[in-house]
Amino acid sequence: SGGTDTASPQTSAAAGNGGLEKTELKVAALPAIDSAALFVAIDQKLFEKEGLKVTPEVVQSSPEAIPMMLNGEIDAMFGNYVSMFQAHDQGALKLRILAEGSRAAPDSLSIMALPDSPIKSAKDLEGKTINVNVLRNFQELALTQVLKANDVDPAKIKYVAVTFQNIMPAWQKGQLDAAYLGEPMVTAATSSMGARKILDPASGPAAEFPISGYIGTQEWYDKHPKTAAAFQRALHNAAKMMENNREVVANVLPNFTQIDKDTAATVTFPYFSSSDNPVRLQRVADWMLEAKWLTKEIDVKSLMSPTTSG
Amino acid sequence: MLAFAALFEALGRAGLVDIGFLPPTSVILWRAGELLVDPAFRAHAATSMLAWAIGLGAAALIAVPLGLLLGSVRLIDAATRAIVEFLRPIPSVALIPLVALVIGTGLQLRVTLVIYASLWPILYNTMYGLRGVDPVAKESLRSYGFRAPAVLWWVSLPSAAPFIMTGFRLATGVALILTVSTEIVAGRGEGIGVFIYFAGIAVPARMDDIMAGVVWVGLFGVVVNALLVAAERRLFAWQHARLGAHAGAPVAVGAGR
Amino acid sequence: MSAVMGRLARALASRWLLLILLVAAWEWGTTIAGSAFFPPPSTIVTRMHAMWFSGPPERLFLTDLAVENVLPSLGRMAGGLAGGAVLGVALGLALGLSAKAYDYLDGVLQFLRAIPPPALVTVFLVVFGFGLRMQLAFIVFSIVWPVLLNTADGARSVEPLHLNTGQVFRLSRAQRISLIVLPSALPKIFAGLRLALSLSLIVTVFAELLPGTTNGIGFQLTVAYSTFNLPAMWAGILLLGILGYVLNELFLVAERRVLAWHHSAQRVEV
Amino acid sequence: MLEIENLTHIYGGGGPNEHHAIDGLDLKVADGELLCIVGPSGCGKSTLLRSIAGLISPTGGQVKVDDVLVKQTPDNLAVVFQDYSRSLFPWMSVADNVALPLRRKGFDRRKRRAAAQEALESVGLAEAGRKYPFQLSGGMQQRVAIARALAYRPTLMLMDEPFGSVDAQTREDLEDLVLEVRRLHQMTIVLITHDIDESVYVGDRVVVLSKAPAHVVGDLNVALPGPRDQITTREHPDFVHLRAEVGRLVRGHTVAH
Amino acid sequence: MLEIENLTHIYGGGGPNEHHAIDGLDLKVADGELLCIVGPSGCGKSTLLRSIAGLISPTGGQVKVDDVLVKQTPDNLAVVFQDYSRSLFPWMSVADNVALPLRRKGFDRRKRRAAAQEALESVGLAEAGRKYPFQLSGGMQQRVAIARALAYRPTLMLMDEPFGSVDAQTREDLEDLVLEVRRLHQMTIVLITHDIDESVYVGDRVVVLSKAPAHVVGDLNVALPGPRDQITTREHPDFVHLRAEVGRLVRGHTVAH
Ligand SMILES: Nc1ncnc2c1ncn2[C@@H]1O[C@H](COP(=O)(O)OP(=O)(O)OP(=O)(O)O)[C@@H](O)[C@H]1O
Ligand SMILES: Nc1ncnc2c1ncn2[C@@H]1O[C@H](COP(=O)(O)OP(=O)(O)OP(=O)(O)O)[C@@H](O)[C@H]1O
Ligand SMILES: [Mg+2]
Ligand SMILES: [Mg+2]
Repeated sequence: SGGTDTASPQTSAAAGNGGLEKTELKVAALPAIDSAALFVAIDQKLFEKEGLKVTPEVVQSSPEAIPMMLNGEIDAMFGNYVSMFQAHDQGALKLRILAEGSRAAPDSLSIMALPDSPIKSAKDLEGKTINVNVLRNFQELALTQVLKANDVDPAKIKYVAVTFQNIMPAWQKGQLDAAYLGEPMVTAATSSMGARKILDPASGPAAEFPISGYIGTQEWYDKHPKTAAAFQRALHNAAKMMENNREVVANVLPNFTQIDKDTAATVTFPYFSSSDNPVRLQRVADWMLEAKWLTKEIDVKSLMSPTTSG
Repeated sequence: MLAFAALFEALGRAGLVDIGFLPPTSVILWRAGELLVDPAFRAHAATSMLAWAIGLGAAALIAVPLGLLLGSVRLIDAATRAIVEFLRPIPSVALIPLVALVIGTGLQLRVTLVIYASLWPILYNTMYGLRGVDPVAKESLRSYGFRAPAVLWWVSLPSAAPFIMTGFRLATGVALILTVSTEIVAGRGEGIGVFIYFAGIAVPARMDDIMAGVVWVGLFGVVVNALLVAAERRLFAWQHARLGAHAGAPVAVGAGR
Repeated sequence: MSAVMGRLARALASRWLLLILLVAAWEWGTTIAGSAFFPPPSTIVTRMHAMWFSGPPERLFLTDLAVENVLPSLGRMAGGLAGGAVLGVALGLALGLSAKAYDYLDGVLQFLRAIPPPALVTVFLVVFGFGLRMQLAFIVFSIVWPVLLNTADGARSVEPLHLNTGQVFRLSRAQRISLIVLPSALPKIFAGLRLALSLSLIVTVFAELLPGTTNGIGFQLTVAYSTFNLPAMWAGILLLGILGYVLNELFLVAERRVLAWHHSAQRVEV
Repeated sequence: MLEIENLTHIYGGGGPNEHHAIDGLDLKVADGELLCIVGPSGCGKSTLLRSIAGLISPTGGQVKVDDVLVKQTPDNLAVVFQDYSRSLFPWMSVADNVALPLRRKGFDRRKRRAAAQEALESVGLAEAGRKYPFQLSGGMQQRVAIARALAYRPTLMLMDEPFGSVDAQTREDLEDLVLEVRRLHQMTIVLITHDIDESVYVGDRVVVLSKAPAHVVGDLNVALPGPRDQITTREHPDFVHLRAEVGRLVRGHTVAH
Repeated sequence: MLEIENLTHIYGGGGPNEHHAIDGLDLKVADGELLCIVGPSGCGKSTLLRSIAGLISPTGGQVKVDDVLVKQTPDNLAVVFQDYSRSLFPWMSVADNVALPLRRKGFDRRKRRAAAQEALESVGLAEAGRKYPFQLSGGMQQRVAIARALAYRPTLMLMDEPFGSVDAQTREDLEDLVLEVRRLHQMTIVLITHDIDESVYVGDRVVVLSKAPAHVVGDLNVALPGPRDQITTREHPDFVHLRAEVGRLVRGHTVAH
């Protein structure tokens, strides 16, 4: 991935705003661990080094941020690819992926059963009810691939949408046979309820599958190419910092999630992408097409920018 | 009220419902007390109240004149009924993205949705209130040469006012629900709904926070209602006195409190 | 013949003209704007037809999707509305008539009335569990208020001389309530019911967003929006609007029959 | 036997519009007696009637019917209210209005209907049963109210200016009807009227009240030969004398302007 | 000049309760005349009055006031309704009730108040101004309705049994008041009454209506020497004669039971 602009962050900062079209950005983020890179970049002054001032806007779901982006309230947003590709496919949004965000790490997602549940293996999930946050989203997409790989018929799973705070009560009351959890709930369910892990939806064919990224509109990107590049660099640099340093992540989590320091120390983080890779992202689009969630093919590479960070 | 609280407490303590998911009253009230002195929560509350007040006020300003118009001019009612009845059942959740796109997501989003939802009770009570006006009273004024608008102002409106007020009291609750619900579904920044939302996504969910927030919303509703009932008693003293005039009829009590 | 045509034309003009004009403006505006979020009505109607009304004639043109989603929604709505209406009238009468009931209940009811149902989803879930029971409880809880408050208002403002008359002739309490209080309060109760009617549609949609729902108009609406299928979302909105209109017209027919005495005595033309 | 002892009624006690309506009124009405009450407008006649009917509780003194203190409405009592049009139920047909009180008597539907129709016929409204009250003229409504009371066959009937809105001929017919009904069914009747001739013609006794606060200023026995009839009775010298006497008493106690 | 030509009114035309109230009625009332209308109960007197006031539109024929066809209520007209208690506004004090129509005359607040107080005094209610209608007795309410019409100083006054609920003395006073006001302010008055003596005493002319559907069956000029007074006029032989004449006409046309 060769960059056209190889100037070091210091140089661009030194050159005033380095010819950036826009220096103050508002970015919508989600109150979830996946958004951490944005907050690390702010916390570690990585945006500042690029001459950017980024203000985060914590929203409750990514679809909600799209109208904000379209009417100019925000410049970019953090959102999951499945939603974004659907929006793009339906013409609600001319998508531009500014930077990759998070990928599923082993054990950061988990299909779990309560200790006394008869479900012991992936095969036992057939005919069972499992929750997802939102129907027809990345959770289903990934699990479908993993189930197929485990010789389970994905069509035999019943998905119900259950909002975050209601998963535990619904599960305990027996209205869910197995729970599809993400962090930090995986850790919490294991330690407090003795829940057993049945299957890792981010394994096998879906290992490391990309969940969310930083999204802008094509129009915005066309007007602000240099800003976009600077924004991407800062995020990639943040991801690099986070790779071997849990501490920087744990520090920022309480700022935008409901995860306190103690929990932050124990949860499994997703992978944060320090470079953009069209190949693995294309997989998501292809799976979606396979599931008929898209009406036509999406050439993901054409929506991405070259990685300019070192 | 106390019995209700006690019942709730007992349910929790008796283990009928899981304490983790539904904390007992004492815990909720304690938490509610703590929140009262928490400046962050007070800021949330202030933001919600602002949206509530603006939305409700605007709704009343729109709905009463509109109700008078639709309630008194049959032609306009007939011409607009299809549209009005078409708009009414559209849920505000479905409108959130559309309104957000057109007018943005800040205070204006909440206010718009509050107006949209709390308009109807005032509008309909105004329209139905007008129908209950004694025709002899209207004719009395008409016979002195007063034309329709004057009759509306001097007879229909005062006569329907108590029922319109009931509509307004209904609207205060609707507006409160809409404010907080919108915040829960799509709120950013501040607001009791935002507070409740974030309490909900904590692991494990902070049910005590949620319920304490709910308690404050509910209490706010109780206070507003009480103030309005007091206002009603002053404004419509004539009605209370008249209805209470023959009190002693065992059935006729409960009036005017 | 021409008189009939004339009448028809006038009815059309007074009742539908404005609507037709607005729809035309809507079509024109959305076509010009070309925003995916605001598809033109023609697109929406096409989508509605494809989704729900392109079924076989022997099933009244309803598609499987319609049978699986629209009918359950209507069922929930009807159930919730009936429950809410009965509860609202009963509580409203109690509150409007009895000082004791008022003292005991009013505080709690005013408290509950202000509570946003979405904040209580977990409570509903814990108490009622997934599914129909929770949804019905949710609908009833939301729509009972207009009926309740208006009934209480109506019960409180019964003409004192009517009550006196009932008392003088020593009617039993039940007779006084059913023969005097209820009929006098009926016009106001109807105002509450009319509010509750469209509210019940709205709340049904809300209830279908609740955890564990797998069908319904609201369910389809949410899925449509979360997958950015905007014409489908608009089709849902439009369907709700049309249902609301139709239900309201039916309601008005009923109201006109039940309140015939009121309308003529008040010299109201409806 | 109706006994009123030292009856006092003060409206709005303590308020700015406090009004002393009745002051230490004593009165006894024997069983089967037809007592007429006359008195200046606003003196407290209707108030007295409401006290007897147990619709208001006196602020002083007591009312006894058959030696039982009146707290609630006594059994077998009927009232024709002065404000007759408001005492009819607008949502019921005229026949249903008349039949309603008969539910108390445990009549079945058919019997109620027959009794209502009979009563309506007796007041000259044979054809009006299926109409609604608002479709009747004032005088017809008043007669419906009378028919309702008659159909009920009370033992004590209170009538507050029951013939005020009907024409002279109908009035005489109704007076005779009341006399007839009283004779047939042995009821005690208290009848308020402003028509002095009427009071003497129908009454066994005429009580004249003073201006407010009301107390008894005259109590005349009407010893006219029975059966009475509109022409001969009114020409009877005692009638002329009594009528002049009542007139003097009333005039002596009217507010002067 | 009030001209009624071939007036016909059918209520609920085509419906099951269709009622033919007035049938081809012709009547002329000269300016400054006081016309009394008598007729059996339910014959159509109030209907006639409502037609004159433009409150209902006749199903046939026409009403003209000063050569202008009545479609809306004519200017400078006042009506005292038979259903007086319903024609008062319960949310206004008695004084405000009386003063309200004067807004049409462009009176300022003070002038309205003074005029209202004066009118209340003239009907013997000097003290009642600050009360509310429900705090008054029936007869007092009726006098408030009269005061309201008098204060307005109309050129055409329509009165529907205006003295039905007051005592004999007050009634005479009010009759004289109406005569006095008519003389001072040159108004045309149409007065409906059931009291035959009254119709002859106050009227310049008495029109007798038939039973429904109403038409004119008698039209008598009352040529009694003026100014009239309660004692001498009523003893005048013409009075006695006229009164018998009207009585005969009324009785001849009442429904027989
Ligand atoms: N709204 C109505 N609908 C149908 N019929 C009506 C209506 N109003 C009045 N009537 C009928 O019209 C007739 C005349 O009524 P109106 O009130 O004019 O009588 P009236 O002469 O004033 O009698 P009264 O002396 O008893 O007041 C009555 O028989 C009555 O039943
Ligand atoms: N609810 C009330 N509050 C205050 N004062 C009242 C109330 N009801 C009646 N009064 C007053 O009590 C007095 C007596 O009223 P009541 O109705 O008994 O008179 P009445 O003798 O029936 O007169 P009328 O012949 O005019 O009907 C009146 O002066 C009236 O103003
Ligand atoms: Mg009275
Ligand atoms: Mg009349």
